[in-house]
Amino acid sequence: MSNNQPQAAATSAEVQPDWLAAYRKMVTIRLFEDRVNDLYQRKVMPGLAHLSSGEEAVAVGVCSVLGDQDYITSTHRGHGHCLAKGAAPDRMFAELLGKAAGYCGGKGGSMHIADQERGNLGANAIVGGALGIATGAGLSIKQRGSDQVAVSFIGDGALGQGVLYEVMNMASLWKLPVIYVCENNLYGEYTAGSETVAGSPLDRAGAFGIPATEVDGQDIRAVHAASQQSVERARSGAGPSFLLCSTYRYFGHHVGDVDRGYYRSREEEMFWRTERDPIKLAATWLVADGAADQGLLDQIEQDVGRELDQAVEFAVAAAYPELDQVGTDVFGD
Amino acid sequence: MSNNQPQAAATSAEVQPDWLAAYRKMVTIRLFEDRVNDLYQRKVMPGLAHLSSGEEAVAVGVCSVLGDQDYITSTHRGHGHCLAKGAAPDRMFAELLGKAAGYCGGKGGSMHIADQERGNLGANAIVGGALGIATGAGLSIKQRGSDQVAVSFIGDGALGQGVLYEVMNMASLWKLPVIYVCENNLYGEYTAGSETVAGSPLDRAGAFGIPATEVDGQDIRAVHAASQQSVERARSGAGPSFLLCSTYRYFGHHVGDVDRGYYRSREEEMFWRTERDPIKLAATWLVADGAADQGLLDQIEQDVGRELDQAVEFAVAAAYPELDQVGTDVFGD
Amino acid sequence: MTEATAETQELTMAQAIREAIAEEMRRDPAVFVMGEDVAEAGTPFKVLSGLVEEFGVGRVLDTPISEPGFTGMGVGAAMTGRRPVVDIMFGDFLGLVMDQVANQAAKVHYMSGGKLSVPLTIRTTMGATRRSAAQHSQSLHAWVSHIPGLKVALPSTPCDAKGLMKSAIRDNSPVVFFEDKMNYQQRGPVPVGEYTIPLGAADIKRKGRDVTLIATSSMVLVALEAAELLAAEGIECEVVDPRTTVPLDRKTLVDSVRRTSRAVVIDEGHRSYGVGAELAAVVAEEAFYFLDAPVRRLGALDVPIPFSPVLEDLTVPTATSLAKTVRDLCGRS
Amino acid sequence: MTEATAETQELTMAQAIREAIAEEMRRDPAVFVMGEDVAEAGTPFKVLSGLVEEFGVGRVLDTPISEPGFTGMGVGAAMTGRRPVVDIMFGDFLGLVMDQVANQAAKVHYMSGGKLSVPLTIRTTMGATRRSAAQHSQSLHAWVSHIPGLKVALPSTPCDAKGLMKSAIRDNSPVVFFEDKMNYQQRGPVPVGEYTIPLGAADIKRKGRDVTLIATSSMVLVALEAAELLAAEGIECEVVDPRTTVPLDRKTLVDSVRRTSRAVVIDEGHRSYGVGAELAAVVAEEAFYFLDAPVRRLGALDVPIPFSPVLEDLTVPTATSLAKTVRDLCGRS
Ligand SMILES: Cc1ncc(C[n+]2csc(CCOP(=O)(O)OP(=O)(O)O)c2C)c(N)n1
Ligand SMILES: Cc1ncc(C[n+]2csc(CCOP(=O)(O)OP(=O)(O)O)c2C)c(N)n1
Ligand SMILES: [Mg+2]
Ligand SMILES: [Mg+2]
Repeated sequence: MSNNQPQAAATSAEVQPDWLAAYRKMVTIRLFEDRVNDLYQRKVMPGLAHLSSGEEAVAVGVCSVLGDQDYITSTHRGHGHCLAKGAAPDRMFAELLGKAAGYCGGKGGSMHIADQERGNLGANAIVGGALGIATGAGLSIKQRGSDQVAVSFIGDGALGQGVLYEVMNMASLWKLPVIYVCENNLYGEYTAGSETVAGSPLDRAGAFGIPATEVDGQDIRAVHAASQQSVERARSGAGPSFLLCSTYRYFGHHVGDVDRGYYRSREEEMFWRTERDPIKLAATWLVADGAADQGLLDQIEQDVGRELDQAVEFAVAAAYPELDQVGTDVFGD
Repeated sequence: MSNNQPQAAATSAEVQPDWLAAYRKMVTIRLFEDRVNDLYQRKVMPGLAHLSSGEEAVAVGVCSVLGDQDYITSTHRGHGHCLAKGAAPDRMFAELLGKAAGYCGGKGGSMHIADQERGNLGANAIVGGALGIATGAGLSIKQRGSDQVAVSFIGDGALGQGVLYEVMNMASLWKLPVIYVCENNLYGEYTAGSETVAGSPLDRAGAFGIPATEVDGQDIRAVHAASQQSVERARSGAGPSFLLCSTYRYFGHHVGDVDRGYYRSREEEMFWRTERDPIKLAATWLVADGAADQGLLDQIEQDVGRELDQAVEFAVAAAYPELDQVGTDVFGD
Repeated sequence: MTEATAETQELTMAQAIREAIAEEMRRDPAVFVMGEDVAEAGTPFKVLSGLVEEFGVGRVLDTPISEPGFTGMGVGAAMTGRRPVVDIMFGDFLGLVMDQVANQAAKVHYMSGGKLSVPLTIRTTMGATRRSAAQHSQSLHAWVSHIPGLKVALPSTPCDAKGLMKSAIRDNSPVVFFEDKMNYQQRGPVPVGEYTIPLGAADIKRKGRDVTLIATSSMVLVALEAAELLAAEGIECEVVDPRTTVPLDRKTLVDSVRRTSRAVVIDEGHRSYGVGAELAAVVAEEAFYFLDAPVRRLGALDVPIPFSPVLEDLTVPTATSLAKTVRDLCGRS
Repeated sequence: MTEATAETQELTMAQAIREAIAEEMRRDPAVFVMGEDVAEAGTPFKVLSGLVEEFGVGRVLDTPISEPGFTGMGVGAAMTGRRPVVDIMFGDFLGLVMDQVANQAAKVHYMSGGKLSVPLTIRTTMGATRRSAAQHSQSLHAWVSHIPGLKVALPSTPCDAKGLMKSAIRDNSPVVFFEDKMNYQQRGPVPVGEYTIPLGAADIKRKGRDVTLIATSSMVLVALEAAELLAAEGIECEVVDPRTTVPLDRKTLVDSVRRTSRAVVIDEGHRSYGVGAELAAVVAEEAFYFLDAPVRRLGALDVPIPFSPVLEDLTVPTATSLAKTVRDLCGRS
């Protein structure tokens, strides 16, 4: 188990997570993404990246009930999942800059970070592309008789991919310990989900015999509670579940998507940022519950910011891979 | 409109189909498939074929509300659909024997018969392979503003193919005039549907906002009534629907599947043949209703048998394609 | 080229493609566009900007992220009177639609004995060095070039792109049209007014007597750049662009090599089992008795495209690497 | 070949493959089989008969008809400690799984910088002349051979099939294993006891000095038959079987052609842009200065495979057509 997890092992439903650690993790994701955006704008980062700012509570809430031994699969918008599962920011930044010290030696980049030691089977640049992988990990768990679980993070856009229904069917038939976590941020690229999703996503999962729950993805407590239930169900051998988490991405589809008025309004963006921000919401009840005061929260933000600046420095200074690396790792050893 | 259709045009919901014509069509399918089996056993037919005996009421019931202008797509088990849509047995047999006089000049064979003049866009040897085609035909109809409909026949096995859910989603979003007719004959090849289908197929369609109905596929009146409703819905612009027709195939998965005790029992086969036979059931109420007497029904069977024997003779005597045909029709003209 | 005019305008490749599609949509009401983010967004590369404003959402359809589904629908719409232009955002996603493309689109005409046709255009992209990593950088034109029944275009200039796109849309076969992402902003002269370029006509982009460079898509630019370098050293390269891999204008390729006696093939697909292998095999066989040296091939390295810029840049042929190959071939190194 | 024994038994190709899988399942509990109708039915070709009886349904899994889904699950299971053997019933269905195969399985190891591995074997079929028409007769090994990260085996004899299958299952890369349907009942000597054949070692099936026939899969039998015919005429053919297209044993191929000075490549994929193009290009380039004549290629005609026997038989190379090509090449016609 990793110390980076808000809760080391979710063996008992009674254990309350370390909410301050969870808060810190959300802040880490937020400030991490700010730095990615900055690296892009300063043309230090090659290519593009899809920021998860605004969606922190889903990643952290779900991973708060997972241990290092549990698997996740992630998406093109995967930095949050990766951090929530316990990855180190310095090696992540290094990967984003294509450096040898990155998690994949610079070969994967933002859309393919994997962190095998913490069960992150990888971000994926194919929408829905990791659904088979996560479900297959579930099958592997069941065959091995272990009590791990596999979580597949997907966007609402992946509701369009037929493979989702294929693997949900098999996960349900074979009672695999898989949790499908759909981050419904209302858009797939530049098109609203209302134009691309007929019927009801919850009913879709239900029609395959999979319990499906709508979750307020901006409330880490709600995400935590729903994930807890799903994980217990999975570990008990009862099978898969589906969580539809409503959330919002603050930035554009990717860092270059700046003029986005044609598909969503400033007002809508402002509403989510001001009224539905997962970090602000958490801060409010942490303070109200007496778990923290504003000073402590500010301190966390400062500490995290400093750590991340160091991580960026590390990555910027890090070496590129040796050129002969282009030809290695093509085939398994 | 073709005279082969029990009902020429389904413009009014009030028009009752010509049940005797429908009966005759079912008998035609039954006796057609018997002859296919015979051609296989006598090694006259190259390759294999998937017989639809036992499933006649679905094909004929659905097509009884369609006109020549309406589209269907069919499956590997497609002879019944093709005949029900009005194709001529002689040219079908010719196709099955790989002769030039066949519907596809012998290039398609059993699994690819298409009959463009009667809107049959083709059988398909990929399970679920024609779902996109039928749904695209629906899109074409809508774009052209015509009042055609497109019917996609699929087997229960196609419930496993993700593309079904992709196209149902789009058909629902765009209110396309498409009817998905699932022939649930309890098996996909040698595996029971109960082992491969989680949850509820009806709910699956419903979750995409598509009205779904379970239909007794052995009762042609039930199939007719449900199809009538779906076609009206489609023609009125209200969108797609889904019919789950319970039925049974009497023969093996294909003509060579003779020893099938390991996946289904003789008793089960006998039950369907004796208690649930669509032709016997229709005969019973046709006689009871006074629409026919047994003598007339026997006469129909004899007439059809004679016609089909002539059709077989035609096909057996027909010429193979000229060898240069191997290189034609690769590209559109 | 038909109806070419002497007058030209400078357009980018993206503009030229948009013009071609817009002109064909004006000319033929059966032409429509469908794909992800093609309407208001005008695709992520903005190639289709403005089309939805002119033609409306009825002819520029934003789809869910359902490549197999909407490609299949393109096939069905094409079979029933429409001329769809289906957009597969990244060529890498061809993996999702190869069944629809290779088993359905490519074969319908042949299997139906020429009765049904599929006048479908599939636009997609190719090309690396955009720091997009392994799942967004592939050039997979070899897959479709291998399947009889498909035509395959790979324009290298704005002029060719426009003329070939118009021919593709008018063609009664399915055409897969590959656009190199790195070329979208490249400018070039485009004839004013109506013209088309036939599929299956290679173009000699530069005359030369010492060596033939057979280059596809963006590699034509690499070849022209190398030819410039080499001309300074007294080596005169002839640059031949097949423009379509299917149909392949073998004669123009072979005639050139017979004149020059030396050939290098440059293509951005992976080197092994790629399009370059066919082109090399054709000229090696048909110009055998004229060759002074073995036919050389340059292609992408046989590795997944790495993210790290220092590695990615090693994977794709460049003018420098090509010039070196040519010098070796001409005994000038 | 490792640990070969002198003693042999006569087995069919199907039996040899079954033995290989059964032995590996006994040897390593991580090996399991999944696919359609693989359990009680033992596949339509009965290749896997008996496995479920020995290993149980936990290790021989009948799946729904969900190729993309269960192939993806194979990838995920392989990444998490299992060694799945995934069954794709007909090679034609590869079109459904190319995303899982090419974008996921092939790239995971590289994209993760070597951290994750995919020890997955995909069994599938190839080969025409079974009167199965265009969607059940393709030989699509060119598609996967083109994708870096995949290994590709095409055994021609029962002995090779067993040894290569065992190596494939033990390999830590994804291996696509093509079985020619026409070869399943072909018998041949298979060593008694444990042995493997390495992936990447060509085999000289017959020695000869006049011309090299480079043949794959069932075309090896065609080549041997042609060699027999030609020997009677005094032309001594060397028949070289690459056995795997990736890795490709270029040296054995090229050395043979350097000795004989003439080469014909015979492969059952479509001729254009097929595996034969690569093999021909390799020897034409690397044996250039030894060649007395152009390298010839035989492959399937560039047409969808027609159903009609008289047409289908024209599409595939035969001993007669090959012998004629060889005679031409040797100036003996
Ligand atoms: C199969 C496939 N189709 C299209 C794309 C291009 N694409 C990348 S992200 C994206 C939108 C995904 O939307 P969603 O799943 O909601 O995730 P979000 O970006 O909103 O987090 C699209 C269409 C892709 N990567 N893969
Ligand atoms: C994509 C695909 N996978 C597998 C097959 C092999 N196959 C042919 S028919 C069949 C079973 C189909 O079952 P169902 O859809 O229920 O139709 P039925 O045969 O029962 O009429 C299978 C698996 C195929 N043709 N296509
Ligand atoms: Mg989204
Ligand atoms: Mg069935």
